[in-house]
Amino acid sequence: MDLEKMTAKVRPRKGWEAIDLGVALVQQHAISLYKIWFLITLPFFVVVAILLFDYAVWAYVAFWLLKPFWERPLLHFLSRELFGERLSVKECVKSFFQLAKIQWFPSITWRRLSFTRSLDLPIIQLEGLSGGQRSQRLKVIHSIGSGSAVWLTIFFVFLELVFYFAILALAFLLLPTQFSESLDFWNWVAADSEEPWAAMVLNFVYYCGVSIVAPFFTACGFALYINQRTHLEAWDIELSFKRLAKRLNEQGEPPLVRLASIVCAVGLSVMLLMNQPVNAYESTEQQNELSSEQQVVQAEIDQDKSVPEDETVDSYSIDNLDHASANRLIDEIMDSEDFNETLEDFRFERRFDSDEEKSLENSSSQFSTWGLLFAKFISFIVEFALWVVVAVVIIFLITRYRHLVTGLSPNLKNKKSRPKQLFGLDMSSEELPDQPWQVAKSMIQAKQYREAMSLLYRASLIWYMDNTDVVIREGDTELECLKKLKTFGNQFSGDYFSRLTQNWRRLAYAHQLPDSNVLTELCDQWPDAYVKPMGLNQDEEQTNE
Amino acid sequence: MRQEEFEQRYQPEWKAFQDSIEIAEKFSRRRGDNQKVLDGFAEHYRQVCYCLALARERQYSPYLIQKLETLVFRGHQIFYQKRLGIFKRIYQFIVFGLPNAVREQATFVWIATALFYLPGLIVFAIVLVFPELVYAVVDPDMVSNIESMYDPTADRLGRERQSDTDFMMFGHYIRNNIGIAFQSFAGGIIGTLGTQFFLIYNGVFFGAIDAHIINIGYQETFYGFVAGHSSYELTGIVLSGAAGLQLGWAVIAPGQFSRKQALINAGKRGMVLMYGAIFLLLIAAFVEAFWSSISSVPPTTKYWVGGAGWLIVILYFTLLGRGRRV
Amino acid sequence: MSDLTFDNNDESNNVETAKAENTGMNLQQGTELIKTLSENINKTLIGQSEIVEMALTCLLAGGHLLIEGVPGLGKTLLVRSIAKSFAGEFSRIQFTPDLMPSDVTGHAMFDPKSEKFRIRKGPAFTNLLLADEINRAPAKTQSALLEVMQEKKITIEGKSQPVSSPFMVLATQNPLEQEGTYPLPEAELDRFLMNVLIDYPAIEDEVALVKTITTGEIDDSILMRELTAVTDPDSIIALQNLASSIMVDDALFDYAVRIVAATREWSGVQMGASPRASIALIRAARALALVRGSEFVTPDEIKAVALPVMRHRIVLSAELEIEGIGVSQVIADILAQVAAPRD
Amino acid sequence: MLDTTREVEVPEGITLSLPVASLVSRSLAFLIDQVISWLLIFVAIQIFQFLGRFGDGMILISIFVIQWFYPVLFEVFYNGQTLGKKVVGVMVINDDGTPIDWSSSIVRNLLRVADFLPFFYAFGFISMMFSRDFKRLGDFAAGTLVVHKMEQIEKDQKIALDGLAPKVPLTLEEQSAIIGFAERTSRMSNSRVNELAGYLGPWLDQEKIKQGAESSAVQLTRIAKWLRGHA
Repeated sequence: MDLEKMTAKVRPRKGWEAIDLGVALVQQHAISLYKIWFLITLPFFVVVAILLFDYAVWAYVAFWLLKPFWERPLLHFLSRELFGERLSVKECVKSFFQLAKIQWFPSITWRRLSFTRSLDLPIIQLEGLSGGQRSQRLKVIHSIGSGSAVWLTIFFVFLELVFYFAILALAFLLLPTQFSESLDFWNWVAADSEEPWAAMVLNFVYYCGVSIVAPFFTACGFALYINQRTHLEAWDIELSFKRLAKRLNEQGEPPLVRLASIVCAVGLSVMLLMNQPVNAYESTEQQNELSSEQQVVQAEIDQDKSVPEDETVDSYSIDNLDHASANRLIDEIMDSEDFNETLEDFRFERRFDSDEEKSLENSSSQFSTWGLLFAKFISFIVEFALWVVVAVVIIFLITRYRHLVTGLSPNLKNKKSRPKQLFGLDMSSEELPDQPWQVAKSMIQAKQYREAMSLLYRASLIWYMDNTDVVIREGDTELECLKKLKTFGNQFSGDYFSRLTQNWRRLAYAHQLPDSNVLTELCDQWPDAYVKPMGLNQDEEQTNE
Repeated sequence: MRQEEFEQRYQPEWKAFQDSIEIAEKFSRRRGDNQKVLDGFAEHYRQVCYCLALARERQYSPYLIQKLETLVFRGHQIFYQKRLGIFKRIYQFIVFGLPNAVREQATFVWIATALFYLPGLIVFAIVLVFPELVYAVVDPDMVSNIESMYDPTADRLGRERQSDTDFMMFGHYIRNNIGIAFQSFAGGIIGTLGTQFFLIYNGVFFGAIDAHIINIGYQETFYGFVAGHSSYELTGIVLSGAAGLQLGWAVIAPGQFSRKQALINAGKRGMVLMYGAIFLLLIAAFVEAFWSSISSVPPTTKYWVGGAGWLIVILYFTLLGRGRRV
Repeated sequence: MSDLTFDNNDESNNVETAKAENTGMNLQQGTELIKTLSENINKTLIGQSEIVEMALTCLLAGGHLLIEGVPGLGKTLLVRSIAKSFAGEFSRIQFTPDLMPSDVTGHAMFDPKSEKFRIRKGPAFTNLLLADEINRAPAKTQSALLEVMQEKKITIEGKSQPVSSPFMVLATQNPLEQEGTYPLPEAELDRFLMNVLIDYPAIEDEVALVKTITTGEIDDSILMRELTAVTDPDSIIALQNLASSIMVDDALFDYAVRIVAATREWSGVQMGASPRASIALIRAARALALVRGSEFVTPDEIKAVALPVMRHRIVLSAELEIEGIGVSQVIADILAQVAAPRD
Repeated sequence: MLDTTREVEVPEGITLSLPVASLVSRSLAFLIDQVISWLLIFVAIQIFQFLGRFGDGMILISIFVIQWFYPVLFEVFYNGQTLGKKVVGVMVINDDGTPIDWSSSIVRNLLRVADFLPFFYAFGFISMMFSRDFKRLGDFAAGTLVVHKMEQIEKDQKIALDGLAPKVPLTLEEQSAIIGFAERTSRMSNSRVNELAGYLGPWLDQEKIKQGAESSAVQLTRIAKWLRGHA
């Protein structure tokens, strides 16, 4: 066994992930695997079918019973492939009889029904142990989680069944309609040994189903086995260590650790670090080294010894399906709702209208009266609510899309014209002094320039708001106010406001004070601009928005 | 930098990132949480990616790398999540997504329409002329079943149905019809064959039944019942058929894409139509259960409502959403 | 917009000019330079003066620009004109689904002669980078570009190299979210300072454009040839420094923050702008003030840049989008209702 | 090297290798989900059955919703995991590693119908068995992937030894192997541990090994400790 030749990535995988590698393995070698499988099983199937033509059930049983043998060449191929050794299909087929001899009797008797068959096969076939060693080995491998293996077996048995019925259903779907209608297909399918050829066809269908699944079953079991050993023996670590050793060797690297390292007083040995040494495994150490590599065909010598007698054959395997139970199963499936649904619901029809209503009506008689009343009440409310929803939706649609009909664009701007009393500043005219320019002037003398300008500016704005219909919104900036307002009043007030705004902006945002004479001028001119004259020309009010 | 220093230096950021991931991964989260997650998420995410790249480059221990890898993966899952709310998308979809999609994929919609209506019309005409041929198409049991359903003399339709019965039928129609639409869509994956089968089969079925109803003179009850929801239901079928055809066509003629990619693209486009089909069939189920079943409404009104339904459907698909972004 | 600036230009003479640190350029020189620049650019781009103004603003603010609009409206021309005007380098990347990150940033190549790796610089090593149809490239390529935008340097084979300075990315985005586009993650859009829509020019401008092209001129390339470099990259950097020294009153910081906060509480806005948007607002407003030749920022500049700065940073709720109320409408409403500072 | 991971390069230039889940684990998850939906339907029936026809309607609606949307809702809102997937530890993502969205999830779940044909997911099984990344038809159409969820690993167990610095720079894989060795000694037999450590014996401190003061395994464990950065 040369780990370095591994063709798959070995790492300890968790739980179900281990099985994935098996599927990937089959995908990679699908053609070879299926070739091997069919080269071995098809002749057998044909021979048995001819020999036991009148006893189809027995042909079936024979094939089913010998399944462990069919899987061995597949495993043989896979195990070699994993370590980089490619076997030809021919070689694998040739090795069939040799492989079949290993532990042949237990394999087709009590182990046949083992739920961990797929996981056990690699141990039996590849490790070639005997007697007690083998059973110990099985225990060790099972210890980490034969749960996956059990589920694997159940799953694949189920999968075989699925394919069995799937092939039948597919055949049914592909048959011409007249034929399938005239023929009671499921009776035909379920026909047991009365019609030997029909039974044999069914056997063949079963064979096809098994054929699809078998390589996967084998490979997944093998993958589980590999994963268990990776966990137990740290294959991945061995691999890396070997590579590291090789690298250090080649490069003539200095030792990995300082030679003169401080003597460590740690009295601990690795033993202390290890909580539970796996003793069971220890004894088999040596053989393992031989195991896969040498393909242990010689181990067949101890095959038949030491067969534990205590195991019993249970009837738990679904593999045991005979035709009678198949019939039952078919009936059940036929009756199940899901099945009916897929076949019957292929059309839009309302024949349920009458039937179902009636039947449901009957069944409803068992309900207590108050419950019924309550339900009626609720359903009335819910229906009412649904109608209300419909009405609301319709009204909404009409209002929303009336512009489609009337050709008008939706008037969404209505809501935006809002009263002007809101302002960033205190803007009510009551709070303003009667003669703002005088107050401003005195503020300038008190060197409160900013306040003075602010007062003048506010006073102007309020004048405009009191005397014009212009809407000034909260978000308007000084320039926007100016743009809106300068056409009101006369030429002079427009000019004045524009000068005021410029100076105010510079003061507010650039902290630049205008010349003091400019300031006084602005104060002096305020009454000229607003108080004195100017009957506001109402005709000019065309501007606002 | 030693790994320890590295860890110590970035640990708080990783922790913060992990915290915001955990908020985001929570099943139910409030609006405020979203903003909280989003703030600085991009920076944190990049930071962790950067740390991972560094850790790999410097060959820090596998534990650290795996930890960061997991963080990056989880962060990636959240970072590239589409945050558009579902209600917004439904709303957008109805108002302009669907009509635009239908117009974009007009070819398939028209083919589906033809597959559905043409055989139906032909069979309709044939059965009108040769009434007995209805049994060649429809199972005799079903014919008699339908006859009894729409028999004007039967009292079943004469009596007012109760709300709770309506409700039961509502549930039934939803489950039945939409389930069938799903199957019709999925059937397209075998080279449009499944979809073609559904469309033609249903078309023929409807055609035969219609003609038969006329032959035996039950028009009033039948059309009175059917008129209201026909527009939504039939259009729903056609849309699901168009989606299925598109899916199958991608398998047959993938064009310049790989077959797989073509299938993915067709699936995405087809889904838009499928949403539409579901939407229409929901309306149909509502109308059928709660409106069509009211027998006190005179047939003329029902015809008008039915006609209006067709008008709405046609206008909806021709007018709405033009010039909008999809 | 231009009519709002009437009072700035005529008075800039008697203002004491703001001087940027470390540069010899004062406001007056800067303003003149910008004026020459924009006139120069407007020679080729007729009727797009607003876009030009925004592009310049973005350049001076040191940000990146996201342009949306139907193809064929002179986006390439815009970038080339700007680049040529300051004698900067220019490159253009057409984003396609198969574009790889290294196609943007560059990669290391083995040189057999010297037996060394040579860094082959990608198109991102430039002054002005036009990233066309950025949303057509897969996320990882976008991400490479976004990285460059943020870091202003590119790491190849472990060596990080600064891109040229000034550096600006102008990315265009398909307005239609078609099949096969990869929308930029919302959190990444923050990296663009501004998002402008480029639209068809007004009719009279279009007429002028057609006239220019048909009378004697034949195509864009000739328009381009007429362009001359009016300045150099260093002056652009000086202008950027100048822009960052433009004065902003505290009330305006407050104003910017209030605007951004309002987007988060606005009904109909599903996701408001992040706090970083207010920083972007101030940055862009400073640059715009400079472009307009003012030495200080007023609320008007903030208002003017609010739409491009916030357009890509907020997500509207369904109702509004269906009603056809776009982001611009919502931002306009917000601006109208957030009180401007005016005390 | 054959492996069951899929490399996804995220936009930030990082490559993640995601372990793809094959049919066996997916079927188990499906089975659990199926049982849960049956339970939900059962509960719905219990709740609504006393409400007469209204209840019948509600039952039909809830069956419809559970049948078609139970997986979709969970996949979209619960990080790509239905309850069954959560138990098994798998999740659905888009092919490019991004989280699954509405349309992908709906497509992949609607196309269950196609996977179901001709009998109980036979097409789906065939597809999962023979396609790269173990996809069923719905996954192909939706462009999705089922992967084993990456778990946030907990702090590793402590090693009660002093760290020992390796003199030779080690590659990531080698570090990983040494640390893995230290962690897994407890699950291996003694002889196996010594055998493994023996491969590196020549490069360790020979003197101590000879003196019996420190076996190669202990030395390697100390190196592991150092590598983890807890020196």
